[in-house]
Amino acid sequence: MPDLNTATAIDLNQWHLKSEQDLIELQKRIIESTDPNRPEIVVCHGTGCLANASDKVSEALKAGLAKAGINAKVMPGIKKTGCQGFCSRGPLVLIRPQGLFYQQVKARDADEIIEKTLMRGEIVKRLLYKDPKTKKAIATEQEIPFYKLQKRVVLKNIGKIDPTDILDTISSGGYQALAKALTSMTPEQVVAEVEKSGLRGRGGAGFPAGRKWRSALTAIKKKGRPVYVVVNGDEGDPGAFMDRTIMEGDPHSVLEGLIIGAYALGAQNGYLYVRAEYPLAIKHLEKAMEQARCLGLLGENILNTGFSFDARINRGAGAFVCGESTALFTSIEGKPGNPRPKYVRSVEEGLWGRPTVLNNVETWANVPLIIRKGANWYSGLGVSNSTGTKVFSLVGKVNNVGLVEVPMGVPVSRIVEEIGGGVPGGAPFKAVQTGGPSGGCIPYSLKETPVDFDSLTKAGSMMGSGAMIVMDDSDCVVDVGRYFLRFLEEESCGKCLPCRLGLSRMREVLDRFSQGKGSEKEIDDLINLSQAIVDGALCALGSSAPNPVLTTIRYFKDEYLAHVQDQKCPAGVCKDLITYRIDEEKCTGCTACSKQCPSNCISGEKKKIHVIDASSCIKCGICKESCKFGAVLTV
Amino acid sequence: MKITFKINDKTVEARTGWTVLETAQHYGIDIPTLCHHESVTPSGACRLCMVELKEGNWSKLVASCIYPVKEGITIYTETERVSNVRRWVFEMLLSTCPASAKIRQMAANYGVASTRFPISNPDNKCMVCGLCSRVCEEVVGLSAISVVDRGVHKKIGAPFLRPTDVCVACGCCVSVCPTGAMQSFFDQVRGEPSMRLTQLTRQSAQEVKTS
Amino acid sequence: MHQGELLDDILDQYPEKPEYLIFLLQDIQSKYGYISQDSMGQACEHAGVPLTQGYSVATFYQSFRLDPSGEHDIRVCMGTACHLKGAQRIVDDLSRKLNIKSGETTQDLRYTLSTVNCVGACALAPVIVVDEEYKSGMTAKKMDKQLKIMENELTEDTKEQGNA
Amino acid sequence: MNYKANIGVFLCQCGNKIKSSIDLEIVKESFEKDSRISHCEILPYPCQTPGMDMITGALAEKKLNRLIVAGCESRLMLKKFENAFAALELRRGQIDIVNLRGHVATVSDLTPADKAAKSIKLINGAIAEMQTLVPTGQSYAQIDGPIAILGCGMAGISAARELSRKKMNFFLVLDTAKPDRMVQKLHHYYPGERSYERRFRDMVREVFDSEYGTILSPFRLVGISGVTGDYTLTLQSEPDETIVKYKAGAIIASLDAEMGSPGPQYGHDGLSVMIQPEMENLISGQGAPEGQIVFWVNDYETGQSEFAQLSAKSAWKMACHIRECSPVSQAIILYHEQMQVPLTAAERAINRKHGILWVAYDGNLRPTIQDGLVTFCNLTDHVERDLPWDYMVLSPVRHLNGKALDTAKILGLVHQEQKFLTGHHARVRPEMVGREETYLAGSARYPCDLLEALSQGQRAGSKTTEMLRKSANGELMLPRIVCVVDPDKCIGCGQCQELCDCGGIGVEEGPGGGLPRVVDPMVCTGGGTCAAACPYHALVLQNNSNDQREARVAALAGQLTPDETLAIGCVWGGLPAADNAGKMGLKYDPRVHIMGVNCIGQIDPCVMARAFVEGASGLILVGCNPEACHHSYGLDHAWSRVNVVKRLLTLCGFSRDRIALAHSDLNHPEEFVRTVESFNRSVAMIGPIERSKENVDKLNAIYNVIKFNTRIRHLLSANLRRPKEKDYRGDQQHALEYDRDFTAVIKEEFLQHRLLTVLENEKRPLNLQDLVASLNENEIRIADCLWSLVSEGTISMSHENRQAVYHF
Repeated sequence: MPDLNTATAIDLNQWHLKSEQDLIELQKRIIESTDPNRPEIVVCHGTGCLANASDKVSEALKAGLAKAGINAKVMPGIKKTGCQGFCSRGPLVLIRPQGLFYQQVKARDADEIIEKTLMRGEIVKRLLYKDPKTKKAIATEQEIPFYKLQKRVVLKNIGKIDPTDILDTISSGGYQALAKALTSMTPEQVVAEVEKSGLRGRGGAGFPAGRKWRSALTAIKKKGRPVYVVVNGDEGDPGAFMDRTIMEGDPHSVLEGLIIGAYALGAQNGYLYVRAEYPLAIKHLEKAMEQARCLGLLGENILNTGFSFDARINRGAGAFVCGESTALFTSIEGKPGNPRPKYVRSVEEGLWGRPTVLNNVETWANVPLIIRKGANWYSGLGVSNSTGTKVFSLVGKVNNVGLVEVPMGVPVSRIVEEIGGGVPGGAPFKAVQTGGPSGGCIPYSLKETPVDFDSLTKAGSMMGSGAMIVMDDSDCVVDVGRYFLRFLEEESCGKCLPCRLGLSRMREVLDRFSQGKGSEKEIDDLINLSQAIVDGALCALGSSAPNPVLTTIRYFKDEYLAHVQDQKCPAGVCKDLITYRIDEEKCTGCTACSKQCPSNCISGEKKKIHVIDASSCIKCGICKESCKFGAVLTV
Repeated sequence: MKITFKINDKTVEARTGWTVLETAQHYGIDIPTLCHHESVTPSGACRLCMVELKEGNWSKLVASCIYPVKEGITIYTETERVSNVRRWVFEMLLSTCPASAKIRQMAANYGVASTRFPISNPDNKCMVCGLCSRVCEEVVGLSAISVVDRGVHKKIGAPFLRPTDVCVACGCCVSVCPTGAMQSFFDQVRGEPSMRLTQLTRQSAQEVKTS
Repeated sequence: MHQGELLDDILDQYPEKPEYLIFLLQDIQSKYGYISQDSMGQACEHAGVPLTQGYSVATFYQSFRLDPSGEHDIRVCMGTACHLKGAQRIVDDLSRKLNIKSGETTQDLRYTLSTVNCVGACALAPVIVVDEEYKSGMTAKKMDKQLKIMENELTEDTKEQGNA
Repeated sequence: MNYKANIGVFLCQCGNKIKSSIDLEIVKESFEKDSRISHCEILPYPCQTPGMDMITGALAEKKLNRLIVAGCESRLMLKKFENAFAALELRRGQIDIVNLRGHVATVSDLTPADKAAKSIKLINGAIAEMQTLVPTGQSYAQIDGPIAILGCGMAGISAARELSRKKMNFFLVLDTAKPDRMVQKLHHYYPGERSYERRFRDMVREVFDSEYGTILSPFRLVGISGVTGDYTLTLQSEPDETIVKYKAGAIIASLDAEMGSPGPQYGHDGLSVMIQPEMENLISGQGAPEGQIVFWVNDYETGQSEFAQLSAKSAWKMACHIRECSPVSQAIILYHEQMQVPLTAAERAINRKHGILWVAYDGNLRPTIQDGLVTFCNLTDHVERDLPWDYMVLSPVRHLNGKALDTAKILGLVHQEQKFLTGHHARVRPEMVGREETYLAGSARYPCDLLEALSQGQRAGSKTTEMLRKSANGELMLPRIVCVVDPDKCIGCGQCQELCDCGGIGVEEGPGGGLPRVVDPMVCTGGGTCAAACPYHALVLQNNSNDQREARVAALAGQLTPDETLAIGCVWGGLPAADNAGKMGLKYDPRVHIMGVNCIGQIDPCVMARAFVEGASGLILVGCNPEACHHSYGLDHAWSRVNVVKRLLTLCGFSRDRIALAHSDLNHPEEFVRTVESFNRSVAMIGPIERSKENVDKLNAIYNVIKFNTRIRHLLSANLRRPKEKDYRGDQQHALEYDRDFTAVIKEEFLQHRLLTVLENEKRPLNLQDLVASLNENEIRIADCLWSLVSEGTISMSHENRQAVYHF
């Protein structure tokens, strides 16, 4: 075996693993070869941080290190990881071994970090995270409430490892579950273990993964092989990005899960269907597969056990409906992603009419954990009917935007208020939208609802893929309903009438509500129509589409009535029911608003109070956005 | 293989491979359909043929044109839930395809005479059920037209929405169209008869001009 | 007419099977920015499917374009988080400034404006993607700056006269 | 496979649609008693799985080999039945669908019993046709031998490479065997494609080195014979003119259009004012020129505006190359205001980088070339400007001539001289593929750029490979409805070959007439006008023969009451129009009885005559729109045939209006309704034909003469419109003269025929007076006719009682 101590770049081809022992040996060598005390700068290269120029930060750090002339032996390594989760604070930089957590780092801070922290061991105080409530600076990641209150299992490696380097994954125990399954478990035992763990699909409906695999086995007995395993990485729910993060930050976990699944079902071919909007995820997965092939973890005769399996990446082409299983299959087959009009389960007749097991990214990523640590450990997490942890993307009007992993069953308030730090400004949240366009709203009054599959469904919402969008008083439920309906009418495949026409009609009704037209009776009609769509639609997209509207009517009927009866939008969002006005007390006459106004309806000289001419105002809202003093009001 | 089950409390006997709709029609039970035609595989698009499937206290709606018969199931074709879907679908159709006499007549038969929804295009007849494209593909074997675009913008069209030389003007699409929409659209697919032979010349010339 | 270069490089990568149609179209799209009628014909031919299927696929999926796209591609994220933070305002503002609707390309083929359903960068809301680069926290003012940068880039090396 | 018909009839209730309107029980009762029918059953929906299951049961139980379903549109449903029962050996032709719903149920207000009676008539027609059917087995095409690539242009090389990669044997017929010459051709035919040279060189090398290919050079094509899968090419060696023959399984024609100069009026001298290929040559020889180079895209001026963008793109590519190699040079492209600049966004950026100027001029004024200057009218201010040049590059004039044209002619591809080869092709029609470039590639088809030509070639290669693979696997089914020639009857007159629009008829071997014809089943489209035109009935459309049609017409006409009429519609026009009329519930005269044929041109005139013999008092043929005929000129041919029947009817004293030709668009069923209503009215005004013995004899005579008189049949066929005749002037140049001549011939032949019939029937010698009496004809004409028959030796004359008597 090659000497790892001298080889910085390891030629993977020399490491074709032939047994479980080889894998453990490799892991041991990697760990041995790294000095635990050697400093390391971990720069988050998740999409959020990248958009805030974290790539420039790492470049600056690299250049700075070269300039500083640090001794090669203690020369800190720079590691580019996937998303560390705390996106609203990006770009994030972690300094090891101290575990210092710097946030909102700019490229120009690089020299200071090198000089103070790395050379002198000091802390750059201004880059630390400050608790918004206590105003105290917190130095390390573990102490920050956002991280402290989470239970990171699936996300454990993300933000710690370099996703483009398989050795990093292996050093943290990657592929050991696969080795275990292949060498010491029968396919039957693997399925039984997944069944026992109680793992439910993380994609939306929460169908127990073990039961799905079991029925696939039954179907295979009847129909024979080939059988396919498919990763659903078409994460279409707006506001959800946990699958993206997993694929970008720890692609091997998905791949490992998929190979284990393939082994359990005897599949030789797998597909990873990834959204086209996620180019980085595709890149990392491709690289991961290539490296796994080199190491003999994918392809012919995996780990010399005689089991062969290979997978292919299918890029999505921009269609939300392809997250629906049968639509995804038609898409892989090269056709428009129309769901199939068949009352046959995909485990019996899926891709190319063959038995197929489709799970989403997060579900597959859970599989290696279950195999490695055992079903009992896994079912110990979470609550009885919903085991394990779930990753949520916490976005919207909340202080700490980012990815959050918690055990199933924790209450909504814990996630939003404690981990998320509540709504900016400190007011209580108005509602939390979960489950994306297929889910619903959880109002503040139900904030103690435990987050698990069944409780959310009972509250009229659903788990969905795990997007949690926090809304505050400035968000209008009618507008949110319209937003989701507009989204779905564009994204509906348009095949069945209730979905194609019904959703447009529903949206038209809401449009009228937002203009102050309509009546209470129409709200009842809307509920009726929703029921018809739920009953009549061809696929899950249509039959869950009315959920956002139904739950908002359920919990916020007052607000609907305010629109149709009083012609008022309490949140100040619906254009037709509001006017823009400048608060004379707050206006400083900075002219920022009048410069930007596209219809030139704001008059006022410098340093004098400005006035909006309501007759020519087009209500674009740019004035409100550009005012730094909050002087533009909506009435 | 024989399969026995119930439709509207009447026991019927079917065989493997039959659908609920076919069985019902075989026994003279009427279920409304628009997108169903015997010559092509069913697509379950119009959702008018929804029936209620009951099992104990639990029930769900299924599209009868694609639901395979199963031993011992209980089907009801006229329940409140079924007619709620039907009524709304008819109302949607009346607002989308106001010009189609066939739809007006069918809706009236099921007690829907008017729609609560606004009418956007009073001349429209097409409900985009895709029968025409399925016939073109499955019966004629040509695929001159297909369903293009998606969601609310879904429509029937030949590639690039202009007359296509693949079309042989057999008119099968016109014959199956349940709403009569294809009659007016047909000329946009087959193009001018005098131009048909030289379609390719035209096409190449047009491409040279437009690219 | 053809899209400038031979499609061989793309076609040769994939076996002649219908399942590769979307791959082919994606590659053509990413190479040329759009799918011309002719290359669509070739892709369909290669995959062994009727032209109608290619056209249906290209119109069904949002990422395909059938008209030449502009030199700069501006995509506005319409995810829920962005919506709550005013994404619609950004779209309206841009279409006013560029004088095109979403999904269109300016006449001089310089800008293409489109919307996209959530790019998964919700923490940066409202976010736009300009030529694959994410721009966070967009406002009308920031947009002005961005447009100015692109405008300068374009005029810098322009020496052409006439009516091209 | 000539097995006896065992017919099953299934009556469709179509839910309630037919059941409520037609009394199907009456229909069923009638057929249950019928000995020709083995099984008759009423089903709610024969076309759905339950119905299909029932039919399958009956088919197996009663061993039925013909199936008639009385339901709805055959066009829509036939395929489903064929697919469902293919395993039971029921093939095309053995299943017939009668449209009761569209032709009976919905179109009139008759009582259910009356509608049942009409249904019975229509179904009886179908039964008669089924009984006459002689079904054939399924045969498969055999294609083997190498693929010939002719007239090798760029596309040919591309096709050859594709074939080589797919391991198919091929041979290239080239005028040069030197790879370098091929590369020169590239620059000549596709100027501006310099960047492709290296790849093209590789491509040529790959083809020339291929173990699957043979290069035949220098050779040219002089003749071709045989049918698909078995062609024989006659090639002539260029230097010594020796003739060689090669066998080929398939042919790919790859031809390029010629690039010519627009002439000295554009200042063309080939030195400083040149066309694009010449500039390309110059660059090859001396490198990129220095100075100001103006590309004038003058295609609008030379009348080829459709290629302006093509030329502009070539010019732009050359300009880019020049700017790259010689930065001191300036490149300007001068173009007509109406042309759009063919650059994409990315290319515009490149254009900016190279600083190539695009100048549009006002198209109302033609730019003038002077020495070192070109003067044009500026578009924006309409001021005249001068543009100096060191080199002036013009667009080439593209046209087809030389070897490409010769090859195309031999292959039968040329439609119009001086034009490109787009359009409809005969011999090169591939297997069920509508796009002819599958076989014909290159810019001769239609001027295109290099990449298009190469991809056409590649497609041709892969399609051909596909076809050969299918053939090798025995999957290449021959169509069941195609013409076959009976060599015993064929005298080799060649009428059919001239009339055939699909190019499926050839001669057995060698050139010249007088040899038996042979049909290429891969090419035959089953139109059948050739069969109807054969004077000797030597051509038979198998599984859809003239006998079948005649039997159906006879059966239908035989059941008609005197006031009822018969309509025959083609499946592209009349029949679907009737179907759609039924679907829309349009009401029309219920006395019309409709049957369908594949093309109105396949109706032999004897079939028309037979209708009157059997009892019809009116017959209308409804075809499709003349421009829309799927078999070229089916309607024109029917027109000529109907005219002959009209002449004969007049001759016998019947009204010409009893037979009529009409056309109908399937999308306008209301027009179809008007057509049949108006025809029925005019027939009603004439009244029924009195079925006296004399009239019946006359009608029989019409039938016999049109069926068996080869002189009339020859004359008729000779005057049918030929597939390539674009400007058809009705019949002949001198219409009246022609009509008089033709009528005279008909009169003469008709009289002869009647004379012979009388003589034959009487079986005794007759004198002139007897004949005049029995024929009711002019004495002198009869005498003339007798004289010529006697001198021919057909009859003999003797004397009885000093009177001349005539007998066989």
